[in-house]
Amino acid sequence: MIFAKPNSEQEVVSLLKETQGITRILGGGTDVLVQMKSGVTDPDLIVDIKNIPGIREIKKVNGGYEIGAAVSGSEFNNYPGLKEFTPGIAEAFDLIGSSQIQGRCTLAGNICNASPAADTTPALSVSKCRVKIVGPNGLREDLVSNIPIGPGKNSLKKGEFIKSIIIPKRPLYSSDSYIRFTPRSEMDIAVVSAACFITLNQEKLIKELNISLGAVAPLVVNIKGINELVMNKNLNDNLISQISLICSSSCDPIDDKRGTIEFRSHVAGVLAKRSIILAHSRAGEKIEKIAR
Amino acid sequence: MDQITPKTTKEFKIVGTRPLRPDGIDKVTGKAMYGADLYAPNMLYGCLLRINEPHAFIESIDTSNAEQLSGVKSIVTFKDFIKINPDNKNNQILENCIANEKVLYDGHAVAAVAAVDLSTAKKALKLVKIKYKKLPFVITIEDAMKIGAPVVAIGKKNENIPDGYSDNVIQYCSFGHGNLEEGFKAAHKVIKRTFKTPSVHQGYIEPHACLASMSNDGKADLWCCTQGHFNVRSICSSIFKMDNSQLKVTASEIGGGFGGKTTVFIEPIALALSQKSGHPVKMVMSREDVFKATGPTVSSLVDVEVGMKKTGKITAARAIIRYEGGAFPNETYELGAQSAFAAYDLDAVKTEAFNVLTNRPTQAAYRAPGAPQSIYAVESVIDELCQFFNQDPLYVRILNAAKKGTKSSYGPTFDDIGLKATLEAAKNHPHYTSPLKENQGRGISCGFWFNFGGNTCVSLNINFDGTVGVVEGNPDIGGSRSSISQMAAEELGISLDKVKTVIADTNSLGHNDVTDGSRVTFSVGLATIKAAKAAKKELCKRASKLWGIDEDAVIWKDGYAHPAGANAGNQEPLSLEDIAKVSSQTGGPIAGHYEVNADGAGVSFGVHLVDIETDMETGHSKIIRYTVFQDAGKAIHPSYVEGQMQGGSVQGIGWALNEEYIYSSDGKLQNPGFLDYRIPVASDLPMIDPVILEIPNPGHPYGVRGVGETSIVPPLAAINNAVSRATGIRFTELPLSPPRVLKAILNKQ
Amino acid sequence: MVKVKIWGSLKNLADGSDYVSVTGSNFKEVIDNISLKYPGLKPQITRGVSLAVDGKIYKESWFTPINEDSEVVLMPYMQGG
Amino acid sequence: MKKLHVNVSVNNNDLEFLCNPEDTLLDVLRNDLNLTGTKEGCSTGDCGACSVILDKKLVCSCLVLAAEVDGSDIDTIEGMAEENKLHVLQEKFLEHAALQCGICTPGILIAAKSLLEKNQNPTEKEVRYWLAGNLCRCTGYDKIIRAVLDAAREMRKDYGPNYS
Repeated sequence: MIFAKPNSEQEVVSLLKETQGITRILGGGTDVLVQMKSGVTDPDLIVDIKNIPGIREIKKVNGGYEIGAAVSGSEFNNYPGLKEFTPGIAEAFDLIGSSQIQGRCTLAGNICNASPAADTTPALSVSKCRVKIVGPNGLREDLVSNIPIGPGKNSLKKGEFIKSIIIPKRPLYSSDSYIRFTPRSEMDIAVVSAACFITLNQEKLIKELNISLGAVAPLVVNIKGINELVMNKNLNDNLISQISLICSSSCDPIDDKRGTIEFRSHVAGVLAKRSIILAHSRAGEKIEKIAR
Repeated sequence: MDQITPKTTKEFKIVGTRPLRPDGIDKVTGKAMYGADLYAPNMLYGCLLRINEPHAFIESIDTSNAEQLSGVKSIVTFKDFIKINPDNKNNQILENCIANEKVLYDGHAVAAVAAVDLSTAKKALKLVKIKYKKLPFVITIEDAMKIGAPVVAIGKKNENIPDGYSDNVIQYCSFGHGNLEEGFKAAHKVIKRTFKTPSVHQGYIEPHACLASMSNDGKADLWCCTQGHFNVRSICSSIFKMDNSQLKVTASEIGGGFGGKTTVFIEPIALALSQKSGHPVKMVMSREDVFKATGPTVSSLVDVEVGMKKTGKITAARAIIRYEGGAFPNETYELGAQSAFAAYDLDAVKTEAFNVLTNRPTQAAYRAPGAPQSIYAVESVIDELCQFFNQDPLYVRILNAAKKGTKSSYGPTFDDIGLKATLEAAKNHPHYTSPLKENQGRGISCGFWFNFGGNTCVSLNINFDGTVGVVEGNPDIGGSRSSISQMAAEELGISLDKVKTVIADTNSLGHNDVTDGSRVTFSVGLATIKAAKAAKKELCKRASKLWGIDEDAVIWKDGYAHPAGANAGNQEPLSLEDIAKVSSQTGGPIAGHYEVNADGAGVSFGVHLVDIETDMETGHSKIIRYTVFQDAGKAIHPSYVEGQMQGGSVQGIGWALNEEYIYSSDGKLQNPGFLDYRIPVASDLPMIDPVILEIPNPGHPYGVRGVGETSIVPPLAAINNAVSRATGIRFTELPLSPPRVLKAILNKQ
Repeated sequence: MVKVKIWGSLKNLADGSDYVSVTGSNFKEVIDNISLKYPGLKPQITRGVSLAVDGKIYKESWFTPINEDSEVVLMPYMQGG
Repeated sequence: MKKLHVNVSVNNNDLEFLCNPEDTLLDVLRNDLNLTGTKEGCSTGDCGACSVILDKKLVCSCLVLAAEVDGSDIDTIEGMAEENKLHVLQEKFLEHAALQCGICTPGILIAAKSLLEKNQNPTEKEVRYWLAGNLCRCTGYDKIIRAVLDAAREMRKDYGPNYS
């Protein structure tokens, strides 16, 4: 195995492109080192990207944020204003692993590892976040939800790597949330998770509602057809129940050591409900705050 | 047998206080050396090749390619060991370390390599070619017991197995007394349920590790983390047909054991690799190996039937217990059968127990082995009966509690025991009457454990400067150096800082049994007190010489020799230090010894109270409040007694809520890691409130009882009863994981 | 004679009773005499037994004195964790 | 295979070592730098026994490649006490009997230190969540949590509310 710690994006691209065999990017290393230890992967090349200028920075861009690929969970959550801007992504990021893991884990790693149970992918998906990808053909952008293409598989091509994650600007009365279910309160992998992004108008009527579910299918499930159902409506129990049912029935989970099909499908509906209520109250608070 | 009257609490000066533990600074600064912390010059790293099949016949092992790899120094398979009698228990232990003809469980080792570094050793393992034939396997108790089931090992069956079972059912026992039929007839309600508990692992944070060095003249040194280095010596010297004296085993500091480090898993392998290579060999297990090939406890399938009158009086009780402990025989089923109804005073009671072999890792003892599973079943049925009659569950337990004079369900008549006092303490505690909110339930369970004594040696040396060295032979797994030093200082009447307790290697002291059965503070304490008494006798003798009076005219009091009796004179009392300083001139060094196979550890009872809140939409249960009541005998260092009560409770909480060995349909373990095995983390828990009841044990001079094990017994049923009450659904299988609980909730709706 | 209570599953291996009666004044004599008088119990005694004498469990101490009026209970060999 | 040359500062000592590319920081601390106070419990980041502070961040040293740490500052348990003066956390762990077997203790002390450096007045809940990545199988955590809360109290008293 070769370990490299280049100083520029271009060097990373050429190393990745020129090395035969398995190449892995080292940002936080919290997935790749575990996989190496357990023999799941035996890379020929490890590229530590942390020396690349800007890769560990958070920038405010066009009313949104650009998060460098090597920004860790604790750096994200300690960045002033970011938690308030996107409580949903912040809580998803914060739920990954322990305090120790928080010092290392990255959004880019979580996305590229492509686990169906990844915490941040649903949260990034509902907010329509994008990634900036550098590769042999230069820079390109894609939606986060297009990166994982199956358990452990991503859509990056040979020579490509993620340099940053874009959290776009959001409308005035909008907010998000992320809730996951785990048997333990910490140090666990999501058995089911739900992320919600909601935008209200001044009368608290729903203008946009996105829901994504994690760990209930090989890929994140972005619930379709919800916006038609909720547009310009008040959120009420009946509506929530309907959405909850849609979510439960949109699941295509498996039985495994972490949960059953029945459990995951049912709890997906429960978490969807709870995440909507949470995001809705957060968006509502913004209206009240401005009204005051 | 001398009759001992325990001291009362008031008389103690050092016992019962909370001094800083003597090994504490080493343990908070990283200096303390655990199993993996020793390195030797010219040392090799050893590792084991494991086969991921539950049951397979080994056709051939070809190590030739691995031997060719540069840096590989020795390779060992079962054939490299001297043949010992297959019925010898130590042969079974060896066959568990490294497979003989068959792979008996997923992760069973078949070959070992020692090489100059770990990565070379691992590379070499990949070059070892194993040819094997897969065999049909059995994982569950139900499957393994059926006639026609694949047989794990032939010829293991005892003479008393009833007909109608497969050869995997190897042991059977029953206990009890009275007329069950009449008893059940007299009941107003009889409830019969079947309960299941999974295999769970001890979960110590330190993986097994050792460093072995054996020379070709047959002498060997072994450093390892173990609960009993004398036992390691017995096992290994038997396997290698060595004299005990030629194998010196030194116990490292030990990073948890809970019963799981009472046997060996890698030590004989490391010795063999060292013998063959001529180098010291270090072996450290990976966490995956720890889960796959060490521990766990037995899994269980238990039928319980209890009859009760509407007054709450139990009229009859029976249990049929089936324990599975993997591929080799064990005795845990007997302990389960004996402890099931130990908390109750019953006229008619019967327990039967079967021991079943399966293609799973061999069970190792786990804190009160066998008791949590059967008592979980019993305490759950009793709680259901209380609910049925709308009777207060503590009232019912007090009504039926075993007490002095009760003929126990396992035979003997109880002497002084503290169950009733423990139950009363729970009833009077504010926790018991505090209000509960919606979806919350309160659970109660009794627990019981025997506690043992066992072989124990202590040497207590009075140094020339008046300080004292206590030499004992049990690894300090949770603060025992402190309690032993406290008892020595108390008995000698000197200050604690004058005493240092060390743990001797196997050549420096006589045999000491394993640190098990909650025996250390009891037995080593007893031996320490007796050794101190012997030293005091000698100190008095020296004083008598100095004073020129009769030996009988000197007594020891509060750290001083005093002249006593009519003609003794008025000499100024002599301190221990005074006498020690001139001991060279009065006859030589002074020491006290005591060697005993101790009995009379005294049974112990606990009662746990727990409040749970269950999320009815997800099935998730959260512990809201937890209180532990235990008859601990005299608490030498109350903080460490509390620590045992708290730690055991949390292990029980893990067992009740999430921990389990999960097998796939192909017989392979699915969760051999901390992530998916899910032991409780700090944020899962509230404070665990310990209430110590100091009911002195008449069998110990200071009234000490075993403490460590009882606390893991009650949590299983306490939590089961709490979740059952919170949800209105009676549960009969652990763990109460969210999918299981939610399924029951949805079925009910 | 010392009356020794045996556990249930040993009953059929003795003479069908809950108790066996043997001579002996200590642990060793009692278990040796049980083996002699009740050969069916011998395999279990070889595997290991403990004795409870007047409520106190003796794991294996041979010279534990036993009186004729002692309550003696045969128990499986005790071990712990 | 060519070894990599790495310069680090460990407990304020400038050190250098050679390592293989796949060696972890934990491997090097224990096997090459003789700092065995950092323990290995799982090597997958699930137990926290190998916790160290890497450039002011709490990490599991089993999930850091040794080659990555060139130019970094690392604090391990061996550097926690100053000369012969124990850190308040170490004192409080002893006082509260917050350890039984002691194998998780170095990792927990390091993790607790890193918490108290950023939060001088944590609640019980905050301590419990911060330490969730450090498994302890002996104590049930009760006395550990009390020791950390007490140490925080003591440190606020000794160094004022804004110590770090």
